Amino acid sequence: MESEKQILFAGFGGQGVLSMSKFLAYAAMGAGKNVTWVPSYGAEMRGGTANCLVTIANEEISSPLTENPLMAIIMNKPSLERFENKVQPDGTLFVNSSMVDRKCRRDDLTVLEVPVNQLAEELDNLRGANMILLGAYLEKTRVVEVEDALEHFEQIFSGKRKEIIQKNRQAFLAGVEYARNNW
Amino acid sequence: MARGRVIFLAERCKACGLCVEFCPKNILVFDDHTINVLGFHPVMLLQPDECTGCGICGLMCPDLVIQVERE
Amino acid sequence: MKKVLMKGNEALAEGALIAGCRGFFGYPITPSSEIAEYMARKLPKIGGAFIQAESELAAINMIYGGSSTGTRVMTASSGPGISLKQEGISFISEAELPCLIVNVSRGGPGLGGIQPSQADYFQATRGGGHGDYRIIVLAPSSSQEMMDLAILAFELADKYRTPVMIMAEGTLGNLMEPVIVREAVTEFLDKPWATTGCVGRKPNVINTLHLSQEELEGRNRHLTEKYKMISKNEKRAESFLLDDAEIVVVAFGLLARIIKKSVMEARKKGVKAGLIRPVTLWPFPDEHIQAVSRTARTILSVEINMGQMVEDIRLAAGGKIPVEFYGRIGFTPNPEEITRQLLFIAEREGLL
Amino acid sequence: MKTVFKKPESLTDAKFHYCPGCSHGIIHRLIAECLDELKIREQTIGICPVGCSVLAYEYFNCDMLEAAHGRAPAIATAMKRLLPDRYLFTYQGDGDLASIGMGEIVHASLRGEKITVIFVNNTLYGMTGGQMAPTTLLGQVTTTSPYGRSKDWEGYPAKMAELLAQNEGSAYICRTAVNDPPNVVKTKRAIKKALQTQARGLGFSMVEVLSTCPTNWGLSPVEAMKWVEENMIPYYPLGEFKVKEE
Repeated sequence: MESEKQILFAGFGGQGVLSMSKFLAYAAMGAGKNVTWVPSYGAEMRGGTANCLVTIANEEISSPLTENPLMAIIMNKPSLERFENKVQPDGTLFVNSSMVDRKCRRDDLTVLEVPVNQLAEELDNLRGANMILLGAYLEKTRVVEVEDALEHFEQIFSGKRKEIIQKNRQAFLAGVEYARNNW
Repeated sequence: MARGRVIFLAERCKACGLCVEFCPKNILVFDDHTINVLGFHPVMLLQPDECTGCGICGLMCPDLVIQVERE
Repeated sequence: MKKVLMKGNEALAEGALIAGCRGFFGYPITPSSEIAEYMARKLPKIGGAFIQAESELAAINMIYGGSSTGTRVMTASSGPGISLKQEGISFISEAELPCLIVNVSRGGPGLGGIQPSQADYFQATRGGGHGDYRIIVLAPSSSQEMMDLAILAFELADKYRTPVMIMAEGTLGNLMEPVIVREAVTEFLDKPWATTGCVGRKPNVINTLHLSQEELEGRNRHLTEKYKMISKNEKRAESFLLDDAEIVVVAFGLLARIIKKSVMEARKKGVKAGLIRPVTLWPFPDEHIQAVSRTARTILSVEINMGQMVEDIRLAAGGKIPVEFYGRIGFTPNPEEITRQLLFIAEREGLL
Repeated sequence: MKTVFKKPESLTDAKFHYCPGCSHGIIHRLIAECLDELKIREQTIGICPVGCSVLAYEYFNCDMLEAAHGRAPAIATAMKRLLPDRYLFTYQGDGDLASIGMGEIVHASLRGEKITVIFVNNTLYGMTGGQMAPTTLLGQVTTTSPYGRSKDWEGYPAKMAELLAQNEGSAYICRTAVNDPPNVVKTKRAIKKALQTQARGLGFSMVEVLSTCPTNWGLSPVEAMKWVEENMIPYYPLGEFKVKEE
């Protein structure tokens, strides 16, 4: 089994797609893995959805791009429309069910849903929605160990206010807990 | 007696005539008997005794032809 | 060994600083502006000069001036901006002033788009401006190489007294990955030709005007000798799985790295594919092409343009082997797309 | 006898290539005299333009560069920023500075670059054979304004000293002429003041010098000097337009 994993992050601007995917890239590097992070660029830049592709591997990464990522983290409905057919057969979708009001149309994918916005509201931290989904994702996939990610939290958010780091940490852990309890 | 002395680097002179025009004593002329390497009749001092060494000829010369000395 | 997660553009800028670059003069243009932004933050803190010039023309002439002081200087731009800089690059080449010019390329002609591109290959490898000259052109394929080739670029620039260009697709500028940050360069060549004020020596003149035919021809012969020397010494390319390769892909930049995966995938399906990745676009690594011309069945040039490097490959192959072309515009092909192309060729050639 | 007038040390022995009576030679000499008197020859780097004075690097006995057309201020900018204790001067004609190099000169002034610009205005492109320049006077006939420059077609001549004096970054802006001995003396004084402005780090300095082009004007050198007085000075008034004291 190859270790290389390619994960697509998609949502609309402002949902923190770039920052959650960057977090994963930092965490992966912190855990000693090879990683590439490519933001959507060019034609895909205009049109409301932001997306980003992270590749994580133990070996040297040849291609940081792919047509068919193994996993997709879907933050809103237009992203589902656009990317559900791109994910590899037997791949996994992580869906923010608060923002997507329909089910995935493919039956060969594992679909894991998190009502991210509701959870974020419960935490009174709407901006932390991205970290909730990321926490759930990492707990489920262990692409990077949750403990490793937590260990690099301060470093990844270095320069940010203490309070902000704390809120992100709380959101991340809420996602981890959701995955433990529901998946 | 002259109070000034003018030395010409005649091979640099292009006979533009600005020194001739602005000399307050009107004592500079073109040397019709000489043709320099540039093909011009270079300037010369007609009445050396009259030169006051005011330096105006050097000031107006665009080609550094003239060196002026004064007592 | 310190690894830092860096965007390609940042890695390049940091590499330039590591190489001792102390002057950046540029004009904003997508997708290169991050390099200027990085330098604007860093240079003032280490006693360097950053100026956002009023135009690309001013920027390249600031490079002319900056380099004349003996300082390592650079600029960065993209397609339309690089076109505007060409007059200056011609002057800088003739004045033999070392500098780094970065083209984070976008698609043209005209304003084109801001998508990744390799369509400035001709412009870069043929000199770009007026007169007989060449510039060294380096094509990185990772954030690490963005840094390492920036350091190399300054070294080659000083060694040969020539502008060096780094050409990278916009995607590479934005791609983020861990980079091993190199040690600061501490050894530099003397530059007795620099115009720094003639204290205790005869005045230096930096000039590109040669009105006498003999002098002009002499200058051109001198430059040509220098270009021959560079061609002899500085060709660089990466070879990947060439030993038994029947189909050899030639590609540069980030695209080449993506195609490595295509080559591996094609091999899994029984196609003996290989890859040549020119690292120097000028001088072009023609010996690499010549070597596979004797052993392979066909060469495929893949480029993000409508077919430019393919001409250099054909020149190098000298008709000994078919050279075909596959190109896209405004888009970096995914590995799967090139794998399909390799399978298509293999099937057509009966290599499966 | 003491020498009251001779070639300054800051000029080489090379003979000027200029036409007879062309005032570039006078202006070169004035700059060189200032460098001598301020004792800054070895600290000075000059940048010459494209135009008749393209070969000026052969005449100044200091480090010199030859610039692309119009770009001398950009080159000087970078050099001064990297060598802040050196003196940078550019020597530019009117086509170079006020036409193709309009962007560079305006922005060097806006940034308050601590450089000195010697701007030689002779109302036309001399080297290329007398074409219209941004400084060509209304009614003036050139090879590309054969019916005389018209305000309705070619528009108005550029008053660069006035234009640049408006910029906050400009510290010393002056217009002089070299059409007679008193004006030559004033020009030298202005150039020296401009270099001193640079020494004091006050900002951008420029001396616009009204100059002659006897060849392309079709006048004798002496007539050309009179033409400056009668035609140029009325449109391009002499004097200091900006003097920043700190």
